[in-house]
This record gives sequence, structure tokens and C-alpha cells, in this order.
Amino acid sequence: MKRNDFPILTETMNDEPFIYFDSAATSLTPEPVVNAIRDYYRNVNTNVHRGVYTLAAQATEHYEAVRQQTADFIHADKANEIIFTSGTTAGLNQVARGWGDLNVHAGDEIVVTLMEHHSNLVPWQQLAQRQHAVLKVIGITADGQLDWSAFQAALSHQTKVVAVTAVSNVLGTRNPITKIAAAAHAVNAAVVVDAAQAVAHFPIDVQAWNADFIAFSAHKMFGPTGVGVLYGKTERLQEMAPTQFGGEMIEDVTQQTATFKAAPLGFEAGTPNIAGVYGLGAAIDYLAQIGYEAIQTQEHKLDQALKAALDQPDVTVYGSNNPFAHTGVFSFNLTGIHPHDVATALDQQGVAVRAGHHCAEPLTEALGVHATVRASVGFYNTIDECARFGHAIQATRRFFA
Amino acid sequence: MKRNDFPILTETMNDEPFIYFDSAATSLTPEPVVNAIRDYYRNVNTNVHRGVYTLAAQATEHYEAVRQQTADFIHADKANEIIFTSGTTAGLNQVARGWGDLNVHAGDEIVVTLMEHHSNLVPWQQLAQRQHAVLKVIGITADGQLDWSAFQAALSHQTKVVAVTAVSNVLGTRNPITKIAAAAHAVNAAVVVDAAQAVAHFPIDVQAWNADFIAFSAHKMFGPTGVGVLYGKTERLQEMAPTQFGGEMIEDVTQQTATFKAAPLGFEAGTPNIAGVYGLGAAIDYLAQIGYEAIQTQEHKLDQALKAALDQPDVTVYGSNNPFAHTGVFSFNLTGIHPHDVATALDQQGVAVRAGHHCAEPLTEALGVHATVRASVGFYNTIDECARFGHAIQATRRFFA
Amino acid sequence: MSLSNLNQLYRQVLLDHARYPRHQGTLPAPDATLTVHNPTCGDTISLNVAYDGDRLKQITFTGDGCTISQASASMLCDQMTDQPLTTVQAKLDQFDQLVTGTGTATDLLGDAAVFNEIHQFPTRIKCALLAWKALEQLITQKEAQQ
Amino acid sequence: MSLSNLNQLYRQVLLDHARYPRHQGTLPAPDATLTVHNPTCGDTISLNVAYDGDRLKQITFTGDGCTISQASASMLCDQMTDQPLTTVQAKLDQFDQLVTGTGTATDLLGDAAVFNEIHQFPTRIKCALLAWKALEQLITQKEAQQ
Ligand SMILES: Cc1ncc(COP(=O)(O)O)c(C=O)c1O
Ligand SMILES: Cc1ncc(COP(=O)(O)O)c(C=O)c1O
Repeated sequence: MKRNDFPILTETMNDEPFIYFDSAATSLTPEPVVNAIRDYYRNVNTNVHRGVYTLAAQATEHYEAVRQQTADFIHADKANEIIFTSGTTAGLNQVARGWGDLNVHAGDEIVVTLMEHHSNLVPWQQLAQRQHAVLKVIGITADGQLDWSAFQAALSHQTKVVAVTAVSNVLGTRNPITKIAAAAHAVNAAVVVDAAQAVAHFPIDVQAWNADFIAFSAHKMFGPTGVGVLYGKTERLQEMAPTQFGGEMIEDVTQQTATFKAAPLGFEAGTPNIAGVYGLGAAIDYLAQIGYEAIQTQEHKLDQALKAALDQPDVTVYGSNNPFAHTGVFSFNLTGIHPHDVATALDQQGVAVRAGHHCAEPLTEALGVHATVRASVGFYNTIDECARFGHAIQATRRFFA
Repeated sequence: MKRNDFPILTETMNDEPFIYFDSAATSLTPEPVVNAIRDYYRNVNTNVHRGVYTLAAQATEHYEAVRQQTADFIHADKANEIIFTSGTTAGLNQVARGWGDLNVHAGDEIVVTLMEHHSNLVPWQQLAQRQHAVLKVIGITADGQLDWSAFQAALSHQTKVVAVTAVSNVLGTRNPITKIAAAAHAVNAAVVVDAAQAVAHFPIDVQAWNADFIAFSAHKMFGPTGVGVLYGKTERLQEMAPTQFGGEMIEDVTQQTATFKAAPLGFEAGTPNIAGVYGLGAAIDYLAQIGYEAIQTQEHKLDQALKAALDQPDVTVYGSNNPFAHTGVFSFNLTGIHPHDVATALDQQGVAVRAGHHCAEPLTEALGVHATVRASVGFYNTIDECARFGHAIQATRRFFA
Repeated sequence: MSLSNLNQLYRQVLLDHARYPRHQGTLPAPDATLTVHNPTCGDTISLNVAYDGDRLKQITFTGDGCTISQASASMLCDQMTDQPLTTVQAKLDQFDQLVTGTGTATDLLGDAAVFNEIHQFPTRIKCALLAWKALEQLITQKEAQQ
Repeated sequence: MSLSNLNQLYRQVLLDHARYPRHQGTLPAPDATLTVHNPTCGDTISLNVAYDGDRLKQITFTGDGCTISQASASMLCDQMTDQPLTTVQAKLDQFDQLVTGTGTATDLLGDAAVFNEIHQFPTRIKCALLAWKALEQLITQKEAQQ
């Protein structure tokens, strides 16, 4: 499964073979992506949209070609619906302020879920505060699914935005975006999807989803850090104001006034992460080459193997009992052992997992705990690694017994 | 002069030896910086501030070490005064909104100069509009220097911010920041310095400048794209509110409310450009290794050689007559030939220059033109390249004669 | 130093149009006027048109900018003066294909066929298209009004 | 699987303190109380202190968190109960140096000397320091009030 594109997977860690189970925090980066970044610096290394000379034209052409490639990747209608950002958090904040401040007014309602990452919760809290709007947080069922009847009950003609994650970064739950969007559109609300945890795992089709805005980060889909994508429907982008000013987003400037370009350039102030966009293009190529089908086949096996590995006394797994509902993300606790201690013990056995609230404090609290351990995988992980992870958990339980 | 750290300099362009004279748009990136980025992806490749395991701790330690390194680089008091951004434009916008919205009120005045890049002009225009403040734009003298008496006359106890570029990206003019800051502080105004064009050319000492905020981009100082620095004095950062929300900038989150970390983490929402910060660290190391003294010695020679190369009939150079007042940046026009045509002709002779308003429309207009040609150099350029550039200009004049 | 490539871009006919532009100026009673500009370089073109039913009767331009954009505007006016709107549209389409390298020139374009190599200079395509895109917008406006 | 390294971190005395924490609970009439937490993991420690002039007379804690942070709080209270403030400060300073690997432990730290290897586990230093930093803050507050 192309493991040798990821040299780090053959390293040892604390004298044990290294097992990387933290892909939900950031995915590993394959050699072709690293090479695309290196090649930009070695062979092109000029700014975009600003030069008449040959290399600058080449950089601009490539940058815009990646925009088209990204549009095709998520099945967007037009390349102009793709805005390059510095990441998911930046994209969601841009929508909450740039679109939200203009379109959400006093008394309006914003609907989010209890599953949201802080990056898709706090910008909406802040918008609600700025505009004197109401924030409604929809809860989850015992097996970690969106409480659909509560969601339906929350919608009304006051609802202006529904902001929801495609996949929970704690439980791995996949939300039914198409159904959510249809219900939201029935009351004329805009739908904002946090796709950060989706894009490494299954194909995104913005037209099937019919979402108004979608944000994701390259670094969670085998691409580089510091670059991400905000998709917006053309009509929605026309309702959005820039939140950052300067550089190439401007049409005309006088001493006292300025007019701005239309999307996408009007929303990309300053020199963008050009090398990052080269890397994003290479990551999309790489994903296409592996294929989502192969990825899903492997991840199905991993989901089963992880569930089996965690099937031990004194282990509580949060969310669904169905391994396939986890999208490669398993949060759990060992009775009587603090998650930090578990993570340290696993680290000493070569296994990298996260412990904490995973930037989802309200959800963690709703699970009745302060923190959890999270193991999250990518297609490059193996069944054998899952088994060794199971043994490491066993050894950890014994150590602290 | 370490030219072989920049392999692109040995390429040919349109069958001529390539001459890169567009460093003011983005500097070339030496191999050690590219290698630092590659090494992060190959050997570390984990998220920062979030993991208990060994590699995550290593990434976090390095990330914070670069913060300290950056603080030392610009002689900041504390590492906590260094905020990593996605670039100069992002940093200036963060100050204008995060600090400006809280500290500039109706009737207050904001002072900028006619030399500003759009990124240090339009955010202040927008702040003035949001807060009903007054924006004052200080003009320049015939030889491209700040009109000091106009500047002094503009200051009053109404002045809340003075935003000024350290070096003009069109004229190369260096502004007297220490003197500007002293005058601004005498009326209790905060001083915001755009150091984008300074940092590749001379050492920055924030304490000598006594500026309140300083922004610059890694990609103009031999570092990567998509990462920059915002320096803020501790007291000023305490007066600033976050403008982006989510991820690791949060202290505590409930469903309806959130509290934020102090600087710097409270101002760095979302996964940062980790590879970019590794690259920035390598760029600072690289600059230290070359040494600003060697850089300035070489650039002095280049300034003289460029001035000589442009000393031709029908060539108008903007700004100072003194070559050393140009900081490696020369904007010029050939009588009767449009700058775009000049840039195309030079490109065909292997020379990469920019043509346009260089994101400084009000200044370009004040020069009485619609556009200029700009040649800008770095320490890696040679006297011979300047001479060949002179011949290329000559050939261009003949071609269009 | 080799400027041979440049000859492909700046051919004599183009330099002539730039130096001695035709149809430069305003119209006494235009049916419509439109000013467009290229934000990258600041080039500006203003077009003035007068229609006679389904004919583009008169067209003039004023402007400021590079050799390419000004010569191209001059050629545009040459080509479009006193043409039926269907022909105007056909010429606009063909010019677009010519400069983007997706088609070749026929007699329809006259002097403007000189741009058959510009697709090798991608940063200058916008300059060549500026006036032509402006006319396209004017025609669209006219159609929208009918 | 090798857990040998772990023995260096989780030594018996530490596990004992975690399992049977001392001085856990509140105080009937504390002079001051402070709750701190480690945002990364959510660990919480609340300290309650009672002074007698320049002496730290009583100190108790409540909290929730990992073995390290809870055991460390238990040891802190052990060490600090009924100590002159100058000794308290000396112990705080020495503990800080110990866990950051910039100094060694003396008798002054008692059981808390068990943390002499924690600098090899940089992600857990914050856990060990949590309660100690809280007491430092309380002492600073007391000094500010005088
Ligand atoms: C003086 C000046 N300020 C600001 C900027 C904006 O920098 P960036 O595009 O990296 O945000 C630039 C460069 O384009 C500049 O030259
Ligand atoms: C569901 C979800 N949303 C948003 C984010 C934020 O992404 P980033 O940190 O790349 O901005 C993350 C990752 O941390 C995530 O898992």
C-alpha cells in the first residue's frame, strides 16, 4: 500500500517499531508531495499574479491549475468557487465573519452540533455575540450519532446558518450532510461543512452534498501544512465580504478608498502559500493515484482491527459499536488510568496516539470525561500495527494494575 | 557569495542566462531552507502543541525554539511577543482589526504614508471606515523621502496609530523608524511597521526602533511562502483581541462561551504552517551565516551598479539620486515604451523584472505614471548581472526605437 | 542579447497600429461607452460605440497602456466599424480562439491576425484581449436591453 | 514490548502517592484558594492554603488528572505543610530546576525528588509542575497583598 512513500513509517521510536496512529491530527506526507514543494523552490520560486516574465507566468498558471484541479477534486462547478486559505480554521473564520456579519442579524439563529471541533464552534459563538444571534447546539445519541429529531426541531425560519462537521474528529461519526443540507435549505439557511476529517477518507462531492461552504486543510489529506481550501457557491461568495485586505485582492486603490476583486482572488489577500498550493496539487494527484476505493477497502479492515484491538477488559470505546461508523478514529479510555498516562505508556512502546479533549471540549464533557485517548489511522497503516497496538494496551493495563 | 545555494541562478531563460531581479516580490530560497522543510515532513511530520508522544513533543519544541530564535533575530524582549502568521498581509490585518477595532474610535486619526504597500494601507482604510476614524496619508518629497514636516504636522493627540513601511517596495526608500516612533509616542500613538522589504537587507532591532507592532514575511527573507511574523510589544498584545477562533488558541470552551489563551498562542488559531516555521528557522540561520555585513557590502555594490546600468538616455529612475538610498529596489521607465513592453523585452533577454503598480497605486499615481518597471536585487546577484541588465535595456530601447 | 523572439510578438503591423492608432478619440453621440482596465498593469481602454439597428456603425477608443493593448484596440475598431452584429460576434469569437491558441485566424480578422503567436507570451494575452472583452460586454448589454 | 523506560517515570513512590494521595480535601477556613488547569489535557488542581504569619500552616488539594499531576500535588502538600515561606520558596525553586533538568534534588524535596528523570519526558513536565506553579501564584498573591 505504498508505505515506502512514507519513510517515517520504517523508523523506530523509543526502541520499538514506530506506529503512527495520529493521522486525525495531521496526516503523513508522501514523497511526491515533498518533492513538489522542493521543485517549486528549486525551479520556479517566483510570486504569482504579479509578473510579466516567463517564470512568474508559469507559477501563476500552475497556481490556477491547482485551483481547477481542486474544483474537479470536490466536484465544484467552477474553479472560481475555490479559495485557497491557510487551513480549515482560517476558512471557517472567513465564512463566519465575511459572510456571517453581513447575513446573520439580531434574533437570527445559528445551528451547530455537539460534535464540532472548536474551529467550527467558537467562530459561530463569536458571530452570535457580535450580531446578537442565538447559537443552538444539537446533541448526540448514546451511540454518537447526531440527534436527528433535535436537529429538525431546532430548524426554523430564524435559522440562518447550519454549521456541521462531516466527520467527528473524536468519534469518527459521519454526519448525513446531504440530508442536513436539504433540511437546512428548506428553511433557507446556509450550510457550512467542516470537511477537515472527511477528505482523507472518502470522496467529497459538493454538488451531491449541496453545501454552501466547505472548508478543509491540506495537511490532513497528505498535503502540506499552512494551506487549505474554502469552497463557496458562487451566489454565496457574492454575499461575502473580504476579511483581509492588501496585495492582489484589490481592484483599484486611492488614498482613501479601495474596491476589491471578485472571488476567488478578492478573498486571497497577500502572497499566498505558493509552495503549499504546489503541494496540495501533488496531494490531490497522489490521492487520485491511490484511489478512494483502495483507501476505503484498507480503512474498513483497519476499523475492524482497531475495534478488535480495543475489545479488552477495562477499555471503554466512545461512539458507535459499529466499527465502520468510525472512519478510522477511535477514542477510548482505560478504567482508572488517565489518558495522558496511557499515551505516555503507548509512546514508550512506539505508538503515537493523542490524549486530551481533541479541541472538542463540549463533546468530551458530554461523554462524561475530561479527556480521552484517540487512535486514528490512515490508509498507510496495517492490520499488524493494529494488533501490536492491542498488545501495547494490554501491557499498559498490566503496568498500571 | 553562496550562489550555488540557489540552483535556479544557473538556469537559462529564453536561451539567455537567467537574471533574477524580482527579489522584492519574493526572494529565492536556498537549499538549507528547502532541506529543513523536507526534513520536517520526512522525520517529524506531527502536529504541534497537541501530542504527548515523543515526535509531537519534538515538533512543539522546535516550533517554540524558532519562536525564540525569531525573537532574538529582531531583538525582541521575549519569545511571547512573536506571533507566527501566514505573512505580512495577515499580520497587518490582524493588528488593524484585533487591536484597531478596540483602540481606535470615532474621530481618532490614523496616519500612514503615500509609500505604503496596499497591505499597509487598505486595512487602515477599512478600520477608519468601521470606526469612523480619519485616515491621513503623508506625502513624499521630490526625491522620494517621507515629507517630514507634513508628518509632524499631521500628528496630534487624536492620532492613535502611525502605520509606516520600513522600506518602500517601489522606491527603496528607508524610513527613519526610530524617529517616527519617537514622534508618534510623544502623542501616545501606536507605531505599526511594515518590515516586509527591510528584513532581507538590514538587521531589525525592535527595541532600537521602539515600534509597537512589526510585520514581515518569510518568503522575502529567503524563507518559505505561507509564513510570517507579527511582533507586538507585550502591553500592546494585551490590548489586542483574537481575530480568528478555533484550535489551540482556546483556554476553555463551553457550548456557548470560550476563553482564549494569552499571546502568542491565543493569536495562532488552527494548525499553523509547521513546515513553514521550520523553514523560517533555517532562513534565520542562513542569514546569520551569511551575515548582514556581507549582505550590505554586496548590496552597496549592486546599488551602484544598477544606478550605472540605468544611467542611459530616455531612462527615468524614480526616487532618490543616491544609489544607496534604494535598498536594492529601482523603479524606472523608458520614455515612450510601456513598462509591460519593457518587462517582456527584458524577459526575452533572460531578465526577470516586474512591471505594474507593485501594489502601491497611490504612490504610482503620485509619480505621475500608471506603472513602472522594477528591478530589485538580493545579495546573490552580481555586478556582472547589473551590467548585462544595462545592455538589455539598451537593446530594448533600440528595438522599440 | 537575442531579441529575435520579440519580433514574433511585436511585428511591424502591430508597432504601426501602436504608433499610429486608428479610430482613436470619442464619438459625438455614442449609444454606449465602456471603460475597462487590466488591474495587473493599469492599462485602460474606453470604447465608444454607435449602432444602426443590428449594425455596429461606429466604434472609437481612447486609452493608455502597452503596445499590445493599444494596437489591439486600434485593430479592433478597424475590424468592427460598420459591421453587422453577427459578424462582430463571429470576429470576437475567432479572436478569442486565436489569442488563447485554440484556433487559427481567417481573413475575418484582418490585421488582428498578427496576434497568432501571442499565446506563446501568456502574460500578454490579457493585454491583447482587453478591448475585445470590452466590446463583448457592450454587445451583451445591448442584447440585454432588447 | 518494552516498558522499562516507564519505570523511570512511574516509580513506586509516585504510584503510591497517586493511589493514596495525602492532604486531599478542602480546608475549613482557608486564607486562599486557587484552581489551575493544564489546557492541553484538562488536568485540574485546586489548592487551599492557610497561613500563620510567615509560615504556610496548612495546604490541601483537590483535583482530577493524570498520575503525575495528582501524585505531584500530594507530594507538594507533604513538603510544604507547616513550613516557613522562605523554605517554601526554596523548595519551589529547587523543584522547578529538578523537573526542567537544570538542577538536582537535595533532601529539601523529600519524595518529590522522584521526579529527577521527568525531564526525559518533556510532555509530562507540565503535569508535574501544575500544583507547584499554583502554589507559586498563591505566594506571589500573598506578597502582593502585604
Ligand atoms: C512593503 C510591503 N508590504 C507588504 C507586502 C505584503 O507581503 P505579503 O504579500 O507577503 O503578505 C509586501 C510584498 O508584497 C511589501 O513589499
Ligand atoms: C473536524 C476538524 N475541524 C477543524 C480542524 C482544524 O483544522 P486546522 O487545524 O487544520 O485548521 C480539525 C483539525 O484539527 C478537525 O479535526
